Amino acid sequence: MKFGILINEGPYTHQASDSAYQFTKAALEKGHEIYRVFFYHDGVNNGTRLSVPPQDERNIQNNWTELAEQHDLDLVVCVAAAQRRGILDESEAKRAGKDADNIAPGFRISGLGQLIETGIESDRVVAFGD
Amino acid sequence: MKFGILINEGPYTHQASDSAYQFTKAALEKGHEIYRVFFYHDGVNNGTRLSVPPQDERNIQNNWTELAEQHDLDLVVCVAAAQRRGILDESEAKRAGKDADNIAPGFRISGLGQLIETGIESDRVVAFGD
Amino acid sequence: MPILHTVNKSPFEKSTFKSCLDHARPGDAVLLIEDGVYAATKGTAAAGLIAARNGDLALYALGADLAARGISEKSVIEGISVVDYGGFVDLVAEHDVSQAWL
Amino acid sequence: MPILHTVNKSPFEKSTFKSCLDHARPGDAVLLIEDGVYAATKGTAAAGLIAARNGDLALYALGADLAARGISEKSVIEGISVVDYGGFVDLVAEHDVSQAWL
Amino acid sequence: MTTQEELPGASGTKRFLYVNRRAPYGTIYALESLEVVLIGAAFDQDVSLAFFDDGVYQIVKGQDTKGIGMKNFSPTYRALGDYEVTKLYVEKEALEERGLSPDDLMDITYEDEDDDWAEKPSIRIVSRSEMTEIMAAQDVILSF
Amino acid sequence: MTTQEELPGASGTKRFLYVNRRAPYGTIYALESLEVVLIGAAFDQDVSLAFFDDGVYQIVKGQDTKGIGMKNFSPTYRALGDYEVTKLYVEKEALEERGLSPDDLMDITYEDEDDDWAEKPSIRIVSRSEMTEIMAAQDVILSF
Repeated sequence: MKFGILINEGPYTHQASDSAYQFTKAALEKGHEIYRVFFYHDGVNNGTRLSVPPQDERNIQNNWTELAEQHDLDLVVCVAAAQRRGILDESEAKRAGKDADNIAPGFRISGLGQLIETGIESDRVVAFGD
Repeated sequence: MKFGILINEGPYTHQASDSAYQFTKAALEKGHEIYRVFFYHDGVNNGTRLSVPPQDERNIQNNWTELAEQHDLDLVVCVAAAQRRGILDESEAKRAGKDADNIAPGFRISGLGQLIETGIESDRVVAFGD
Repeated sequence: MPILHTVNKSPFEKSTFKSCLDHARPGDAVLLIEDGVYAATKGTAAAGLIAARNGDLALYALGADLAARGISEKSVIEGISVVDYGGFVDLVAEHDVSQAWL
Repeated sequence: MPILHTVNKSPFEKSTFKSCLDHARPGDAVLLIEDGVYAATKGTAAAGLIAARNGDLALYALGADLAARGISEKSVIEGISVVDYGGFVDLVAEHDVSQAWL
Repeated sequence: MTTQEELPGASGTKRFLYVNRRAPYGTIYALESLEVVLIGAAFDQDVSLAFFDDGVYQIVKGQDTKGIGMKNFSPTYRALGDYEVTKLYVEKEALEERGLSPDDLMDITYEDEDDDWAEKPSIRIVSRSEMTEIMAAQDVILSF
Repeated sequence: MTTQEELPGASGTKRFLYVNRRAPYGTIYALESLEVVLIGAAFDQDVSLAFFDDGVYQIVKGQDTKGIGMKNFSPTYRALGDYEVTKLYVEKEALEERGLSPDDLMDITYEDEDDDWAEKPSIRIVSRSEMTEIMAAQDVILSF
């Protein structure tokens, strides 16, 4: 079955991203397909590569980046939500005249249409948030 | 009177930072002193300079940066909370081996002791959050 | 020492308003801000909570947050004073301690 | 079409659990995750909410979230099935639509 | 359960329900949910909006945000008809619990192309049990 | 109101109360609040912790977070005595509403230097009205 995953909160502050990660891993283990993981609202903050969590804590961004690499996942960060909150890739940074970007490997920035598409193309959409 | 301000949520997602900003402006207009504005939990996300809000919305980070400039405010971002969430200044970025930093002008990163100090040195502490 | 309590969540969404009232001492002040101002409106399922403490607590609501949410002053429960951000500052100054019910 | 409802907040903190039960149809499933699992424990002030729908709804709680919060399986209300993340995945697959009560 | 309920909407589209349960301004969920609805309108799906719990506050009349320094996005709900988003289900019980009546809500209308572009109300007041049935008839539910 | 209540704590220190009203793990507030307490302990102020509402869940026995991939930080509460944080007020009504008894809480103790380092319980079960009085006697209340 094809699952779409929606993550609405940032890392560490809410359990949402952790729960979504455990769910996604379990779905993959059961042989399901993950159509897309879409990051919205504060969820876009999962996609920063500048996070430096304590050594004895999980690294949420790395977890997603590695899972994406292993399973060829499509991790999409909503561009409008990301701009509000300061998550940029190189081309967004250039367009906005910013001197740095912070998107993590394995994540890509795209439009809200990708969320609608996830709803259309997936058999199930599962949302995690506050 | 000396006020300490504590902001526990990031920009745009919760009204906390907006309310704190309006309160701080009103306190300054009434002749009070702001001992410090301390950003904790997701509040640290107020201190990114990479935010690009829509043209017709307020720019929360700019609001704080300008208010700090006009009134010589001490805007402190908690280092531990900031590292978890990917808010870094140049020296933190270097120490962590990161290739970029994102702290906004007028904000500085420091320890939680600065919050305790705010409690000790201020006549009142006012907190804004979720 | 009287405390200034601030509540910023709708009484229909979160239990902070109820918990605040359960823990406020007679003579304390409660200021409703942000989504907390919904607790100040007449005729709601939460109005009984206010009625039970209206008199032994000093009750306030932030005018800017009422206006943003389309709540006219005539919809505000009698006994609740509407203040602006300057009034919020004064309330903090007048009370020895502020407690935010987050 | 039966819906899988997920609730992730404590019934003492937020009204999402109550609203979910108020809007769930007989035959729907409710899965408690994260802080939502506190609603699955025996002897609480919220246990009546469960009791009223235990039988016409299929009730589940995520085992990993129970364990994290120190809730032993014998503290879980009878009629609530404990599932792991794989069971969560199965529930999503078995129901046509999932609704997260955020 | 009718066959109609089991199949996707007409001509292969899906039924999308956007559930609005949170108040505006205190958090951004209402605004960013509306942004999803506007973008989603371009995809030619069968779209409905549900307002209950504190979500009914989103469409209350007379919002004026000057004092809080935030943008008043409530006029955007009135533009939904232009995007062919015409089904806004509002729960009666949610209004009542908040001391509100349908008269406290904004006039949100659309022009019905099947009825000589007559202007019709988009808001449909429904009972809680009707709301439950509406949710049960969807293919995708997005709740922010 | 006694004179003691009106003055700052002994020797010019302030009375700090950390209010814990939220459950652990679902959000980070409990953990990051504890980090403030640990740092604050170095400042030689008069420190108390209050646990009520869902905050009582923070100090429940037997937490095991392996399955959710998060760090179990509950042992840190047991170390608070080493930081001379020895007053943990827990509300009786909050426990009862959650079907909990004091036996469900971790053993959190400290060694009393004024009593030949005798090991004493840090947890003090108080009624809701006592909790209200405890809050009224503080100089700074931080609630996360």
